[in-house]
Amino acid sequence: MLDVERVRKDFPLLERQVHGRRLVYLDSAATSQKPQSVLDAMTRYYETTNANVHRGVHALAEEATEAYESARNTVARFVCADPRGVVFTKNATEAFNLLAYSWARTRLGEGDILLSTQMEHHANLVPWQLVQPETGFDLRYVPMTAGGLLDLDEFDAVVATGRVKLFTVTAMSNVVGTINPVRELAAKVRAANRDAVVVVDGAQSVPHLGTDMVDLDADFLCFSGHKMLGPTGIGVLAGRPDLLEAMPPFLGGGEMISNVTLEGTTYNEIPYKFEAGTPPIAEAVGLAAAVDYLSGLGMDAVRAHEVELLQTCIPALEAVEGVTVHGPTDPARRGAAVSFAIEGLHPHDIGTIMDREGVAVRAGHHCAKPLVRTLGSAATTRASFYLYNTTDEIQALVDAIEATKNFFKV
Amino acid sequence: MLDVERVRKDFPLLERQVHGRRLVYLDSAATSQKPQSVLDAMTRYYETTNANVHRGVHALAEEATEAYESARNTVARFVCADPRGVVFTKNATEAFNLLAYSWARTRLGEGDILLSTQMEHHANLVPWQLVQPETGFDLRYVPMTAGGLLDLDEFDAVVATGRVKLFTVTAMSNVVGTINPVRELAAKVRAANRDAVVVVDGAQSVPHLGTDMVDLDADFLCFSGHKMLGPTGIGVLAGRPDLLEAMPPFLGGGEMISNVTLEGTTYNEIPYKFEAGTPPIAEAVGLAAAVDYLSGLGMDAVRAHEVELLQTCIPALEAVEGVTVHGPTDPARRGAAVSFAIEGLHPHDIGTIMDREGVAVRAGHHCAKPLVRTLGSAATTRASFYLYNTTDEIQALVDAIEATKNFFKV
Amino acid sequence: MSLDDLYQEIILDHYRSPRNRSGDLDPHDVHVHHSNPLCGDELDLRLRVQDGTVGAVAYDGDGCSISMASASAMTEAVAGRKLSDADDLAEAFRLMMHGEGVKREDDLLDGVAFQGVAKFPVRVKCALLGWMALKDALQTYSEGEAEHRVTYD
Amino acid sequence: MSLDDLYQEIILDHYRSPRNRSGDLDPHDVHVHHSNPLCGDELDLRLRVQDGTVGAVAYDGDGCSISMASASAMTEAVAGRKLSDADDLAEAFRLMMHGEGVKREDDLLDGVAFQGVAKFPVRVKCALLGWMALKDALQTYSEGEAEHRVTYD
Ligand SMILES: Cc1ncc(COP(=O)(O)O)c(C=O)c1O
Ligand SMILES: Cc1ncc(COP(=O)(O)O)c(C=O)c1O
Repeated sequence: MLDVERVRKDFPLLERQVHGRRLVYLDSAATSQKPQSVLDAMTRYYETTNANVHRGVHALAEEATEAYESARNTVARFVCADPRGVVFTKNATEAFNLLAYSWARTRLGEGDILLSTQMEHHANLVPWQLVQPETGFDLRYVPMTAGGLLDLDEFDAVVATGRVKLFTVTAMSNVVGTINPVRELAAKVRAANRDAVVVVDGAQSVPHLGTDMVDLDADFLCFSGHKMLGPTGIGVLAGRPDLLEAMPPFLGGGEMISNVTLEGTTYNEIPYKFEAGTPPIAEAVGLAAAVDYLSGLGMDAVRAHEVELLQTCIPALEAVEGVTVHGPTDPARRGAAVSFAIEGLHPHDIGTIMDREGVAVRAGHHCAKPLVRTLGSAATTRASFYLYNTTDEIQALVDAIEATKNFFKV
Repeated sequence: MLDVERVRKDFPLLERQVHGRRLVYLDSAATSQKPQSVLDAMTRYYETTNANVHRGVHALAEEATEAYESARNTVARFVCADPRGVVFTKNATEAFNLLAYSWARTRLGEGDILLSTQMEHHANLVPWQLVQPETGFDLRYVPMTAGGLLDLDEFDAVVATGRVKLFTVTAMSNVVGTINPVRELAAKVRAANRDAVVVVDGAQSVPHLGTDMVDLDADFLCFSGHKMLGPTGIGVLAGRPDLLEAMPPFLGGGEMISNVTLEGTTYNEIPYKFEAGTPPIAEAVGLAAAVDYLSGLGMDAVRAHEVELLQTCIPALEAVEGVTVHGPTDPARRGAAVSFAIEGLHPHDIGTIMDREGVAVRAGHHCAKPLVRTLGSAATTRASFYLYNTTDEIQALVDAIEATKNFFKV
Repeated sequence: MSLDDLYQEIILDHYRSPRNRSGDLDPHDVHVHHSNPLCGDELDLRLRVQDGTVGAVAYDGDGCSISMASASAMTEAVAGRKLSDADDLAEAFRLMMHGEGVKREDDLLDGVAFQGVAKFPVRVKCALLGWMALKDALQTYSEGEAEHRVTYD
Repeated sequence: MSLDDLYQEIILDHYRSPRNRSGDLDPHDVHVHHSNPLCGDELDLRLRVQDGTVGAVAYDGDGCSISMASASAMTEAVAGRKLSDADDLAEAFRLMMHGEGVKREDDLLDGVAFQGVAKFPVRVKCALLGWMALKDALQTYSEGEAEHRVTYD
């Protein structure tokens, strides 16, 4: 079991006060806090090793390259990917755009279906919409039920056409917490079309749930460093090397080339072909330290801790009059991003009052407007938990909800 | 005048030993070292403020947004840009790709000329090459003379066609140091075609030379944080707001949208339209601290220090038998990236031996193969200086060259 | 700044007992729909023009207390005013929200209570929603149109 | 690791006094051009086949001392060998450069001196250039071709 009090000591920011109260940080689905070891790893990198990677013959450049490539190996192991298929991007969003521009734009045409879902983050919607007009593929979405689950009948119906060439789905919703049955969905998609490619949005699942590309049967997995205890400025596209090799480059520049003449250019091997320009070196070092921290605790322990929090949190919220929790209520079927509504109150007002109580929650559409609209509103209030949150903090959340209701006299 | 011994104390890495010797870091054109204040600003951000920006109603989210937007203002002021036109990217390379995909791909066609130069870094060559086949514009290059200057006759000849719609040029070469007369070139391009757009590669000039977009008469300016005392993982596209407003988005995802439905999406205002996904928040804070550090010293003092170094360095190198310095020899016409050749020795061997002497130089094509080929070789050795380098280090460089010659008995 | 700066009693009162809130206004000369997708605020504003003045005005919508209360207070402040005067008042409100001083304090009526919102930058847009819809409705009417939709970033 | 591991006297000797270095080989059966753009190394290798053996071999190029010396040592080690045996020797050299032990030490002749390069990861590619060109030349010949160009990342 995870010793949450010990864990908390590793996170300097959690000592902060907000409006004269101890901070209760319930916004980890937006971005996580960072343990000291991650900050130290980056500072140490800058203080002792900093140099540009690759091509350098001097000692610092060699050490920096070694640190960067070893970070790649660490991240690859964490999600069971081939290191040659691990491309460092600036965030999860860039990873989806890389796939949209380099895969979808060149592989899809009229008659092909790109199947996404109504549960997706904008990062897994807008890139496909951007390239769709150029290629004319059919962009379809699996609807979400009011209960926050994918509508599997609709999914089956679209898959049965045999025209789904790319299926993309989040492993865990950032709004309603739903854990999707990715492996089964992937199997169905492949059964209907052997050449279909399966993309998984791991932005929420990689931080919170042991996520194994092989287990999920994913061809591509996209996630962000900053949501998994790592720094901003880095994301990951993990993919099957053979698919990446066959894809044209996306961004052009240094590092990604093999030879440049004024007439034309040949490209480097993967993953370098997709890493144009100076990469996020210190950020990769920080992300590797974050992975080491998570691995040290064990992803099973992290998940068990969150399930325990959910077992307390969901009944506690539902016990408050006027509160409705969105999405699955069974902790086994969901992650720790918990959206809820309070009758008669708008999320913006809730967020503001809670902030005064020291409780940081998020109010809005959480970059998933189609999903939120399905819930029948334009915004939700979301409390999202991580390994450093405690059961006491659930009580603080409930108290803050009561305080909000009192304030507005509802 | 810059007090270089005081400056050095601010850079923890400079105390490092390499192979038992004090490090002489002469690779700042690849990436610069970082002052303590930049590292502290980022650590402080993570320890006290870290949250995702925009949309948040809680205190941390507001403070993080404020820190991020105030970094944008700081950077904008540094290069005289309108903050609304300052887009944070992952590096300079992404800034060029944004222009290639969003401007060149949608604005240029058959008959139009995109004029670059043979002096450019791959970041200012490959992106244009990548989008050229889709659009069919004419990609031309201003040749470079053996002396490391742009061939202005050729430039005039191409410009005289009136067909140059985009002209892109580096303000300062990363290989031969040449400072290009950007303002005059821009004037000629505009005189021949009022609607032409001028792009400036500021990756080397912004760190080393006061760089003012208005003064240069640039429509767009691209540069990287890591070469100007800032962190990896951040770059800047500074551009004219009216041009950016008229451009279609490049990367799609969160933050850059105004409204998303499953049928389509409307986009946010600039600069947010071009910042998809969670931005490099801590990196922006670090970059602003770097700008503050540089502004504190004054860019005039930084430049004066480098001119002083060049006044010693170039004659000292030329005095060594067998050594040829590439590019302009007049310090007033060049920056502090100094490429040279040693007769009979290959840059790779030079770099390796120098490293053993504690002197970190770069050997290779410096991501500028067309330029290096013009110098008549496939690689050069480059010593590049910055504000923390001393005249003693020039002596160390010369000694290391002698040691290399002795080693190989040439 | 304290929560009471933001949620003054007058504001909560407009939120709980909205004035001129209605899903229709019969007849009306212009109807605008404004939304603030970031917060999920949606607002419909309908205006009847009589002899160059705001003859009647009604709003409806879905949004936070600040946005709905501000729209409610706005309808009281502009009713009966000359169109150009109403527009000028909206500008006074906008400047106040951007911390640039309070002009026409008496004319703003309960609108003055929103002064404290200026200290909460993320809520400024909420308070402005109704007033910006008004400005847009006046502009739309002046161009001879009857309908307009606006989405803020 | 010391510089002497990298630049053994034998290596410097091959660099200063190259063996079988020539811009042509008349006649030859196969010619390959390999380059290592990162370092700027360029290598031409020409091979004449006689009775299934390496009848003659010549290299030329532009590159660092390690790449040129290694190519020089390679030509001596493979001259006269059966083609399949030369290929096997190249494989032994490749494994040695990746730190996987030294096989066929006697057959590698001066090639053994490059063992120390394995400790300098950025220089391994330099030492391999000539041997990889040889492997490619053998492969190209076996496919009935006479020319091939390869560029490494
Ligand atoms: C002149 C020039 N332009 C562009 C770049 C690309 O910068 P980055 O690798 O940070 O994208 C560099 C850096 O090497 C450079 O020197
Ligand atoms: C499910 C999901 N996908 C994608 C993203 C995008 O991540 P980023 O903003 O780091 O690119 C997020 C983060 O908000 C997310 O929650």
